[in-house]
Amino acid sequence: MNYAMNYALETRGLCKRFGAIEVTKSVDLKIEHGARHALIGPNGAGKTTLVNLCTGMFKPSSGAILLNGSDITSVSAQRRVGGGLVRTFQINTLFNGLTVAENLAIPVAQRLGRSWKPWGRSSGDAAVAADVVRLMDELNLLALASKKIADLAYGQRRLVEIAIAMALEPKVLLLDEPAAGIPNGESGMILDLLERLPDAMSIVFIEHDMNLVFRFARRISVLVEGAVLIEGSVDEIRKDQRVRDVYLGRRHHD
Amino acid sequence: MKFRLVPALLAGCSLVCGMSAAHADEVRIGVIASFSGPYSTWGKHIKEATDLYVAQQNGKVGQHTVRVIYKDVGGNNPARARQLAEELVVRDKVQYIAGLEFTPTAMAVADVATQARVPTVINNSGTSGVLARSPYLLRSGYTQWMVATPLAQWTAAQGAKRVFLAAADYAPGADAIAAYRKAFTAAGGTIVGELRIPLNTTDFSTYMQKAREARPDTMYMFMPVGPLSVAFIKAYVERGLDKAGIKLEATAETEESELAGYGDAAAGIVTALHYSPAGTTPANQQFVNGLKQKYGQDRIPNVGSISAYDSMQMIFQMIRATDGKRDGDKAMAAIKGYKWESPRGPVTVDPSTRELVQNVYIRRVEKVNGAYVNQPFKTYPAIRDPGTKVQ
Amino acid sequence: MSSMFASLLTVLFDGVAFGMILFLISVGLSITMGVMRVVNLAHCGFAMTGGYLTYALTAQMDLPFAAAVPLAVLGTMAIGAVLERTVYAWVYGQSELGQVLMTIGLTFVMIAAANALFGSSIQNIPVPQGLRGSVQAGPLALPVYRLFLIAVAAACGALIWFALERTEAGARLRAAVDNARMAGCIGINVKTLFALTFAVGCGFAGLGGALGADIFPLEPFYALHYLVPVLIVVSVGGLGSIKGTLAASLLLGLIDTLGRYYLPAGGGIVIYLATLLMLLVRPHGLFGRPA
Amino acid sequence: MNLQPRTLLPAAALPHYRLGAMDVLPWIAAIVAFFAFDTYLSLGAQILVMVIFGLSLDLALGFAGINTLGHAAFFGVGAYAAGYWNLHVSPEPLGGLLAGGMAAGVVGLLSGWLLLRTHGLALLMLTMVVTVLLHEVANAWGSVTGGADGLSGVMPDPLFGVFQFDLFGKTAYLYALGVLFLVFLVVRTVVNSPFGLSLRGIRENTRRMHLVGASVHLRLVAAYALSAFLAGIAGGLGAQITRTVSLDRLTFQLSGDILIMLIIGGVGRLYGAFIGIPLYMLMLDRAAEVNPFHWMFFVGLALILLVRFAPGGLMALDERRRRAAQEGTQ
Repeated sequence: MNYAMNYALETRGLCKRFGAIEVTKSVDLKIEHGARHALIGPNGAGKTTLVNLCTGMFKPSSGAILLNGSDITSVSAQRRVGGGLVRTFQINTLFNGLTVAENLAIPVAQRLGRSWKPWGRSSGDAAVAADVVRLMDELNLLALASKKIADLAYGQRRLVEIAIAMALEPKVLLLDEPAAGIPNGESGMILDLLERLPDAMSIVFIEHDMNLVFRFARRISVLVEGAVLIEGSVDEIRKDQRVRDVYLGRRHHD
Repeated sequence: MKFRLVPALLAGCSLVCGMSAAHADEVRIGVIASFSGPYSTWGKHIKEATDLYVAQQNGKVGQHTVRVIYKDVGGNNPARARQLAEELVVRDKVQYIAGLEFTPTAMAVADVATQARVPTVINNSGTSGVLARSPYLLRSGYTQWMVATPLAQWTAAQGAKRVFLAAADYAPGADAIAAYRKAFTAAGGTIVGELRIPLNTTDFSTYMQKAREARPDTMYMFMPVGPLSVAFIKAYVERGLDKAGIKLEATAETEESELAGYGDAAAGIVTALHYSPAGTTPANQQFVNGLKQKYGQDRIPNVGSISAYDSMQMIFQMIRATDGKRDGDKAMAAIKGYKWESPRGPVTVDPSTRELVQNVYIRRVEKVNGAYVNQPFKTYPAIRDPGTKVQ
Repeated sequence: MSSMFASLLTVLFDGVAFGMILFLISVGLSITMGVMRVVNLAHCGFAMTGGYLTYALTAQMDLPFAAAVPLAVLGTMAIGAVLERTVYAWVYGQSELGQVLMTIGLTFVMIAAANALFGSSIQNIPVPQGLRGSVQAGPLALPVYRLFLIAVAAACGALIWFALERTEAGARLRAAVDNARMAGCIGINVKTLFALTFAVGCGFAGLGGALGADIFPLEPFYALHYLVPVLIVVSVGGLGSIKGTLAASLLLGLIDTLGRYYLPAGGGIVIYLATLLMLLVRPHGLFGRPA
Repeated sequence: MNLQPRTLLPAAALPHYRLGAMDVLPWIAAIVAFFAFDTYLSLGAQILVMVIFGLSLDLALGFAGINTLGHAAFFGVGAYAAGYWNLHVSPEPLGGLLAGGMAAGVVGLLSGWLLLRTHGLALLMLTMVVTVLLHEVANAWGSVTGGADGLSGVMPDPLFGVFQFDLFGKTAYLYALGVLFLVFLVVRTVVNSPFGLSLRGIRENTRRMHLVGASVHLRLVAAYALSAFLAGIAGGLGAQITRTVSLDRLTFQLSGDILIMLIIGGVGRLYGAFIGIPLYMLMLDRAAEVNPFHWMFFVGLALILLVRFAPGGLMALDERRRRAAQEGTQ
């Protein structure tokens, strides 16, 4: 490999068709190590589809996906997680009948390779339990440890959604609208969390809340109708007329 | 709360146990039959005939009161049959067991009979050799060998040359086919084809096609009484095998309680069986009229009724012989060679095999007074089970 | 050679006739399971209801066959509608297991009721004279009653297809199948629609039970005996697909009949093996869509 | 950071089915029953066999969330294997039990590998088809299974060479109780373990489980095979106790029955089988004594009402009552 630099995550000419409809059109995305990269675009621009393609929930029609330089296009979704590629969901996808601590013990045990042990405590051993406690402590979830997900408030569930991903200690983390559905006043809670993520972790996130995007992102890709319209730094995007037209446009024309 | 429950239960139990220890002079008979489930017709017939016999004897053998305890096995469930037999012996302290409608349930009870030395009269099991399972087993029914052999002989005597055999694919079916084949070929006839039909069959037309292609002059069928028999015979008529001149022969399939379900399809079928409710002997009149008086005019006995009735005859004889005491060996010694005039005709318990030696009647389904019956027209007297010797 | 060909044709004819009765009994279940997503193990009980009603009307009340069958179908529909609004409504939101439990319980009640009302032995529905016997078609002797069954089932299939594809009510139903909540939002009265659909589904089952009694004899355990083949037809065909149910019925009817003819020893196994393979390859059935 | 994790976490956070007074209750009840109802031990032993069967189903259905209408397949295969072992290999009971378990476990492994890629209705139907298929095979394969007549004359040697299987069912009852205890320990250990937690994770959210990087299919197959193994033990035990094996051990109806009994008690609760199965079997036994012609009506009605008023089974009813009481005091 003679790349001067390989990317944490890269897509090359990624396409996805559902029947005759092309939802992803030759997307070339380059996510650097330690990136804070936002994917923005109007509804239906294909942002979530792109995340689904990267994490292996959809098979691409053509193109390639590279994780830390190696081709993972035909690797199963489950194996990609083992390679350090982890996502969260726009709609909470949690273990609803289990407690918060159990929700976190599952990914921690998985990461520490204890999840096949058919005896002993469900928390595995002291290492798993300690890690679960550390995570909950960091996210201020300790008080909720023994509550079942079904008994939590929406914002708290949103935190658990991200906490499960963090418990896997990913190299690349894809956040699909982490603040979705959270009232404006409470989105600070999510922002705090995002800002405390380790610097070495590469983060790609989809978000509609522009305040959040501009505060947290260092680079932004704008997706329109399945293709990347423009990619650049926060300032470049902020100034770009095309982005204003397409994405923020309506407000200006009113 | 929970702990107060336990002494209460204990007290309740001891009360029940105490009660069952009373009445030293009561002889108990356990009857295991299907009172629920798809085969509940069996249980109904068995219970009615049993109750009739006991009532006709005023519930007594000499000084001894007889009590019958019924247990519901709910179909062909050998595990439950064994459990019920154990309970009858252990809890109800019965001296005799009767009932049992299927070979597997009969076999499941066999070693309880041996262990507890309880004479057990199997009401219905068509397989030869079942009685070898325990020295305490008796059978008040018949075996497939017993009825299929005379039927094949009669068929050959009528000049039939080519017979097609169709039987349900389980042990009595295999016996029926083997018996018929042996007797018919011995009489110089040819078996032109043979079908073992799975028990889960619903549509028989394919098999009718096979039978038709073999161009027999007679088809002999064996199916369990019930939906399979009805569907088989209807398919036989619908396929026009009757019009093509292929005669149909059977054994118990055309029993009177089911005949209404056939409509006109069963008319003319020739069967061989150890009993016909249309028989005219005084013993049979007393039996048939007794049932009608007790349970209504529409009651017609079937193989289950006659078996249950005669099993009580055998058990009452054993009670007489032992003077009501629990002595399985003495009872068994007394029953061997026992002769009596049953509604089915003269019957003897074969001292060597413990099987019944009985008449077999060739019968034809005919309309009498507006309803179909199995009209007997020829008797093969004193048939011993040919299957027991063969094996 | 020609006689072999004639046998093959006869066997094929039997397979088609058997398949068409299966279709008649199963199609209602396919629609209701497709629309309401209820695992309805009591469906054969409705077929049995239709059969027993026809029996009661013909054999016990001496009505002619042609009048008794439609009345029995209407009666089954009424019973179906009442049950849909009561016991079935209780389990719409519940898990598949709750539905299994409730519908098995309902089946038990139906069996016990049939046993109490009509006894445990088989009841015969007398077929009118004109439908008995067989017609000669070349070398083949085709039973009139089976021809009649095929014709009725085909007509029912066509009727359902027309109602679903060409009528306003059918369009509403298809909308409700796709998305019940959305259908409710655009002003479709989902409750009434469901009750009506359920009743119609039961009606077809009742028709199958009444007309098919010659092949599936009528007795209280009918409701359980024929459940397995009916469930197989519905799942192989794909929930909610009329085309699929028809194809699966014919396919299974033919496989079963041909298997029994050419492989009598393994007669019972062939059909289940075929079902296993089909469902492994297409878990959602031949024409089903993933839920 | 020097946290003591276990002290920081409340016990309910990573709930571990701790042994308490309630856990002794079923076993005390079983032993009291042994002395108090010594003429009911045959029925008692059969109930214990079904409780083992129910526990095995709970592992697959309640904890791993595998919807199945085909668990009788494993019970039946275990029964036939143990029966065959007894007749043709060795009448020693423990070896026969293991043979039953192993045979069922292998069938579970193979069928699970094929079937567990599907879910929902397709899985329900496939498991049902496997059962009816095996039923047909058992029916056709007379030389091994005895066909429709089944296997009879199964005569296990005395247990441990000492305890004869007696007519009163004393040995059978205690034998079944011992096996039940061992099976209970296995199931309890597995569902409480990290593996058990991952099974519950699959039950709660299969999609997320994939994206936590867990091998969902492998885990389900492992749980299914273990569950099949335990069901096979139950089947083998039944064969030894009743000394017969018949086709009714391998029917769709038996799958339905065990499902009903387990759901009545409560699914995924470990003790659901201990409540639902004795209740249902005792009810059936009593109904058969009182009025067998109409028992189905009342059983059916009870099931419908149960679904209406106690959707999660009887144990859920108890849970709801406790929760309501808790909320009342707060």
